[in-house]
Amino acid sequence: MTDLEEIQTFIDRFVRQGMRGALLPLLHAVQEEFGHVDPKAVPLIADALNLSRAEVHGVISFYHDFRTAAPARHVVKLCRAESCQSRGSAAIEAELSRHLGVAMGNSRKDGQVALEPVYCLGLCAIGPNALVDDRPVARIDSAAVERITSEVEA
Amino acid sequence: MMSNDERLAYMAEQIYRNFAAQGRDMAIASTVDHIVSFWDPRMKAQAFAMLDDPAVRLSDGARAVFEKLRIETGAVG
Amino acid sequence: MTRVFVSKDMASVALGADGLARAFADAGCEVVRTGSRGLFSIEPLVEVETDGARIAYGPVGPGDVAAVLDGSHPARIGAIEAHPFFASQQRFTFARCGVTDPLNLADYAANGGWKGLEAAFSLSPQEVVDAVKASGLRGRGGAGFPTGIKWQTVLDTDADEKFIVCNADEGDSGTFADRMLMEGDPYCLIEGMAIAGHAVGATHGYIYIRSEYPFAIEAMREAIARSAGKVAPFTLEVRVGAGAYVCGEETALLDSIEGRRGQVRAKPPLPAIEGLWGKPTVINNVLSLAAVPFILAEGAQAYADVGFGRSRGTMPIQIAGNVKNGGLYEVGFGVTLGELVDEIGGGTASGRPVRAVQVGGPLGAYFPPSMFHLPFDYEAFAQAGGLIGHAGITVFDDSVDMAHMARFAMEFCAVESCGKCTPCRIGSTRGVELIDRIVAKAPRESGALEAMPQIRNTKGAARTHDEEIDLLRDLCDTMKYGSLCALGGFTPYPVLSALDHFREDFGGASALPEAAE
Amino acid sequence: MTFTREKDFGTPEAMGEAVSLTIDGQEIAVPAGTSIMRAAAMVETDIPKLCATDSLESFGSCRLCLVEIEGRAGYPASCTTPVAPGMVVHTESERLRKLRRGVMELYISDHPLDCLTCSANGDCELQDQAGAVGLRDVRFGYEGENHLEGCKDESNPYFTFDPAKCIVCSRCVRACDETQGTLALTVDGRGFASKIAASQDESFLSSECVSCGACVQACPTSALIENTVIEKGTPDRSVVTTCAYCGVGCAFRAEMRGEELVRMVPWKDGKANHGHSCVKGRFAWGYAQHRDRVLNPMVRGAVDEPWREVSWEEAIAHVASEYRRIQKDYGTRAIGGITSSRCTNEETFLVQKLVRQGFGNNNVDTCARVCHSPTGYGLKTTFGTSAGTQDFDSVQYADVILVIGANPTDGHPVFASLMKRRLRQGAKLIVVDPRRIDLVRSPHIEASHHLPLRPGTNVAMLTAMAHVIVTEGLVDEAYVRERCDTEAYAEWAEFVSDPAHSPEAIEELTGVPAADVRAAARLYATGGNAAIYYGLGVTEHSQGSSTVMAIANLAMATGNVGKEGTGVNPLRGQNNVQGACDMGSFPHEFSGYRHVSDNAARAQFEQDWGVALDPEPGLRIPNMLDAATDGTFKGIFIQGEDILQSDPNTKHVAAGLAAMECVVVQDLFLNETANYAHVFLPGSTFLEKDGTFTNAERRIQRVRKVMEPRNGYGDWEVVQLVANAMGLGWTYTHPSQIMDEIARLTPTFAGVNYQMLDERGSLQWPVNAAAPGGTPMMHIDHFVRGKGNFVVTDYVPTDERTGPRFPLLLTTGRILSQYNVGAQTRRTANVNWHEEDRLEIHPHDAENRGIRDGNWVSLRSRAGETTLRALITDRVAPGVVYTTFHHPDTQANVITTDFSDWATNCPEYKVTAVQVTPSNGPSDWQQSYRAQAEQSRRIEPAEPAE
Repeated sequence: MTDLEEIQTFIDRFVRQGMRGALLPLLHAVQEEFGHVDPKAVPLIADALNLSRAEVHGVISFYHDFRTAAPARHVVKLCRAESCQSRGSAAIEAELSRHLGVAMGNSRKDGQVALEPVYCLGLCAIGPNALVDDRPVARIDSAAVERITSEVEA
Repeated sequence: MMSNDERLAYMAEQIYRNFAAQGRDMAIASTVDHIVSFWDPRMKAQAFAMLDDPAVRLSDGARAVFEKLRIETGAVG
Repeated sequence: MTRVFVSKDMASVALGADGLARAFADAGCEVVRTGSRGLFSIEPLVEVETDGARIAYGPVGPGDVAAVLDGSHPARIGAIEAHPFFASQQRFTFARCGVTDPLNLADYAANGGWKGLEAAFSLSPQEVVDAVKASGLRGRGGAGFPTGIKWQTVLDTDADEKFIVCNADEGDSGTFADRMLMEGDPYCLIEGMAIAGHAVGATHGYIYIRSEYPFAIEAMREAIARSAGKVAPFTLEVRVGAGAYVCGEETALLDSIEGRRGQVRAKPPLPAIEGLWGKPTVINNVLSLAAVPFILAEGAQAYADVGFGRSRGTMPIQIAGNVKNGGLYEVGFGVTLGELVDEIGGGTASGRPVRAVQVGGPLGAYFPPSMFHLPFDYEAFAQAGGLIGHAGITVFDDSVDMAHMARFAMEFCAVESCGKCTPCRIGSTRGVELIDRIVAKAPRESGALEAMPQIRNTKGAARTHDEEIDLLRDLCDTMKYGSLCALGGFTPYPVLSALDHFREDFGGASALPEAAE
Repeated sequence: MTFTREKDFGTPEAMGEAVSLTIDGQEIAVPAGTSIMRAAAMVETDIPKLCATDSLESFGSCRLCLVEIEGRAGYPASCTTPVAPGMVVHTESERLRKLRRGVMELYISDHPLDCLTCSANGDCELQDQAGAVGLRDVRFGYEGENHLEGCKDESNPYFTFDPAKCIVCSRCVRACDETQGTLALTVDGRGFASKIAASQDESFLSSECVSCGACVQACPTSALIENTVIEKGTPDRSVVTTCAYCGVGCAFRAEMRGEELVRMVPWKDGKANHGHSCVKGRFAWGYAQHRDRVLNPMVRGAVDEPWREVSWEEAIAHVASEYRRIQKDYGTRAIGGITSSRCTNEETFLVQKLVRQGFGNNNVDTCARVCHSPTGYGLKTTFGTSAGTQDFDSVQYADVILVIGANPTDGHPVFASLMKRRLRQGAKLIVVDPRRIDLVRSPHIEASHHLPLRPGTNVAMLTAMAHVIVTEGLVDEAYVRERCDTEAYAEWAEFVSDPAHSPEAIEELTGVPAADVRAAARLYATGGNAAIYYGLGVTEHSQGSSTVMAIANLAMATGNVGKEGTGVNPLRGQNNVQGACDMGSFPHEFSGYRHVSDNAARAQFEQDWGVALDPEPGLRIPNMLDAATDGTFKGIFIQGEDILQSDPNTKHVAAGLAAMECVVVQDLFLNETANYAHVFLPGSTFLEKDGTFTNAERRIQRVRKVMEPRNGYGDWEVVQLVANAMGLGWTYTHPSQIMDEIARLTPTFAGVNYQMLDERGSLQWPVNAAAPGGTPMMHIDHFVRGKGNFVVTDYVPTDERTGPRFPLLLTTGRILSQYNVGAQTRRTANVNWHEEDRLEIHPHDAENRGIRDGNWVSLRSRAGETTLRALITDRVAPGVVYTTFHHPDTQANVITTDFSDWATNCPEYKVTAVQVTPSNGPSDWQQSYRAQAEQSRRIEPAEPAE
């Protein structure tokens, strides 16, 4: 649970920019700074932007990017879209899931790694692709699965 | 809190003060008109009784108002 | 000191471009980072400046620095423009992409940059709109709506403030042109938006970029900061999506910028009349806006002369999926699907025969080779029961199971549905369940409920395989004609095209092993 | 009688000029902007719909209402497609039937199938539409993913949320946004997982929901449904009546099942509320059946004896004989009466007639004395009539809204929603109030200026604003020249221009920075149509009347009277406080605001009533209590008022009542005043009698009997019994006859009668030959008194001063869920929201007194002491504390002093010097009061022989 005062000062500084329709940029900034958007921060965000808590909660729950709980130490986002499927991403997904010991769309119990779906990274001619902690990795094959697994276990 | 006599005097003084911006004579006249419009006969009678009772302390505004009131309503007292 | 050029495009980096650049720097070269040329089979690519010309080598790795520098490396290509993949292109929008340093203002100006804006400033707003109309430019996002007419509506609607919104949500699988342009030539998009601002009287613009494009977000923010003086008083800001494909739909995108759930708005009112914060708003795709500088600089006619039928100008086509020469191929409309897949694309990367090609992203139809004669044109594809969309082509070899792809189309719709309208919210989930039953050759038994004596009216008997197929067609009919937007409305394209052209896969005989759910 | 549901046209009414089109071969013309759906409904073609309802903007999500339009591809939704000239629409075809069945098949594949035992059975749009589209089979089956496990939320006492019955049409979310303006609901998640959630997916009761019931009303299924419908079943008949709570005057359909009230649903054609409601009117009507209701008359010799239940005959005879005796012993003026602002116009008229015709004096007053009597005096003096100038709808044309001394979201919630809608369209807001009320800043609403002035300095602040307007040349000279008394204006302009009245000069006094005052004044003067709304925070001061006149001065100086979107609008507290004043409840005037000394007017009454009438003004309530302690006022008839709890200086009231020999109280429950009563006559609720209420915009609306009075008589019948026992020979058999008498005797009501009210739904007085259809807006081209009268309002500080013993200033107010003295709302589930009065205190003031949130504190003034629990908040400024008087056990009014408005004696509730200290238990007064109340409430049942 992040310290609420810290979040409050962060929100106040952000809102002072006077940005119009600031909710999504503020949620991105809060998640970037604190790792996720703590439900206890929702009343502070709602008050800062003069919205209702319901509105802020509705927005957070709509967009898949926003997390309401601390993320795993490493996040592997594997592309499940058609172009990567045509280059074998289904098999890679199964292999990676086995190696990492976590089913697609979940965080491992020990919080070390999360395997999340993403629908297209714009690397559609060099799939299967993934973002490993925001670093793009292309043409993933079994060797790449090994590399990624060792990298995220560190 | 205030006794009934004190309250009546206070009411008259308060009305007079709120008309004060019109100048003394106009304020007295306006206060008298106000009392005629809103005070019931017994309250007016009580005002006259207070005029005649030396023990009762009245501000000069209230006293002037009660005297003008007695003249205008032709009350015997 | 030798100057070399290495791309910093996200795809190039994913293929190791950073390592290559470091190696050349360690070898004492001056390394200029550029956008990607757009042919990924030859990346990582390096171009070495030798006596005034740029000689390309690729694909190469950090270990090949010496051989490249002394010119002996076998992967020598020579002048990249001569390479067959590039020679036959007509790069009006992507002319500078891969050539210039994306953030270098001088580089941009030296390569035709700002010519369009200066031309626009010399014209009245109406004249600029007329030029865009005359160019025949149509929405590159997928709807194909004439851009000039959209701008005219915004110009004609008076209001105290107006906005230019660039739809950079590019969520279709098989598309990356927007990403490449924003990373490779950001000033081109900025120039296009400034021209639009001048044309309709808008002083502020937003670029809504999907969160899955970190490189493009960074490039656009930096480019906006550096070019502020050039486009003042027009101002720009980037807004980042948050993982919602539906925000590629223009009204959901507006709701998202306004800080709301990305739910689709009913029309009317058209965004051109009541868009962002209720003000008249131009919403155009990256490629539509990026095509404008060329139109103003070279003249509308130069743009309109190229094309096919009512589709004028060039389309930056993205060849993707299981294809040998995947990349960005900007050419005038009219090129056929077969030329794109077999000749330019070089067939499959796996070497196996091409069995199907999806055109227009996850909501586009699948085309068998028998339809490769189709010319790349909005009307032609519409008549063939498909759509061009954002011009992404995804190639599949004969290992593909089209029933699985039909199921994926419904699954994708269910994952990305905004949940507002019934045909899409409930229909997509029922579609996945239904295709699973069809593929498993397990039509629905008589439900426990229907068997109860209290239920008198509903058909109690088990359903047949054909009845389930008919139900899938009915569901597609309800989604196609009932849905509020193209997400639910177009999901039937891949489903029905798979069902119509690859009926055999729905026999359930050779279903692909299911991905780990 | 079949239960007719109001027709739902699907989309709101549009205002454009006529557009003609063809629907299913029928040619029709409708205003431009009308949806195809509404156009079709206007010619009895009801296109299937589920997400559309005419109280909300079209949404286009269910996709049932698809139609075919010649020349246009696809199947557009008729709710979101406006009509166009020459359009040819087909609402029925095989294609459309197939598509609609397809949509319905999807809905029912994820919906419970227990229609026959569902609480919405027979009143569910999903059920209706499934029938309309002819659904016979759900080929997807019922085993797929669904929402059937969601558990019910029964946290709100009044309605239940069952997510399994939800079709995610978002009508509830949109109602909470567009109709109420609280935005407490949202859709949680997206796609198939979408579900309705309150605030952060929590229980309705703990969420931001204010329980107004708009979502329950908008919900097409039983996902959101009233608990009373779940218990009793759907209603079988409905009667349109008017709410008996605040001065907004919401019209409701009382939906009955035989004699039993099932639910109150706001009436779409209600001119004041347009189909909206708040928690009180919508749900808090259970008090009518509460066990505390006293149903039999009771008498006792002395107040320390227990009550004795008696027959009506014995009680009435006792009252008549006592009053005659007192008048014989102590004189004609020794008795008087108090009318109720909660009873009907007809009842208040009869009580003042009983006093004037029966008692032969003018000793009659009403609770308006303690709330808006300064409005009557101030507006009559400046404009010439004692009522607000606009109708509520006028706020929709306001560009600037100035709220002073009022908290509309708590006091007048349904009007506050209308005001919020206008503010969200871009109107600017100025709030002048010591507290940061919700309107200052709440979701989507933000005041451009909040002037948190010290309590009691209203006149100084308004005069300073006038100073800015006059000295900076912002006066509407042409308007003043043409419409106002230019001589009075000149005198006033010169007065306010004096530097002593500048914002800078009063900055220290009011505690508000001069720059803010100047900015607010400029915005008011130059911001376009500017409307002022004010409440008890203006009137309940020693200069209440001066403040009202200062407000009128501002409006006249800037030409903001007599056109839409402007005006001076008192937000009157109770449902019929306006009516009570109109009916002549004040001791100095007859109905229609004509002074008792006006010979012509008096002659009219004397001729009609056949008796000579007293030309001298009578006693006001405070004067009655003084006279009682003097021994010259011995008898009183109090209908539907609880002066012991609601009037200031409780000890003074108690002393006055104790000195009387025959206190008669007529009310629903044994209220606090009844502790000092000798006769208790049981009253009836607004559900049990016919009559009319007049709301704060002068709108007279019908109250209709929906059930027989549990106490046997409507209140007007009881007054007639008393009158006839005193020999007055009244012969009314129905309240409409009383209204005919009122119309006969009151020029501004000349054209009012029940038949007109039934035809038009409501009438805003004056209703006479000059304005047969009523007067929505007054003073259009000239003021009622002829020329607008500017009155110099000099700031005279109140004598209630803070000092070392009493360093803080107490101000009072009300809260949404409770009403006035809480007699009704305390006897409903509303106690869930506010079960005790709390003292709001600023963190600094609490800190240096060692007080933490929730602690018991002692609140003392020179008038008395009480204890209640603290609520620490920065809503109030340092040095200011705040509380409500809804609960008798806090006895908040033992604190308020006997200072009052100089012109009307409206008590100075809003300024009392107090001290707050931690306390350990109830004050002595509270203890002695409770003992007395317990002892006085004992009742001995009627003798068995009865």
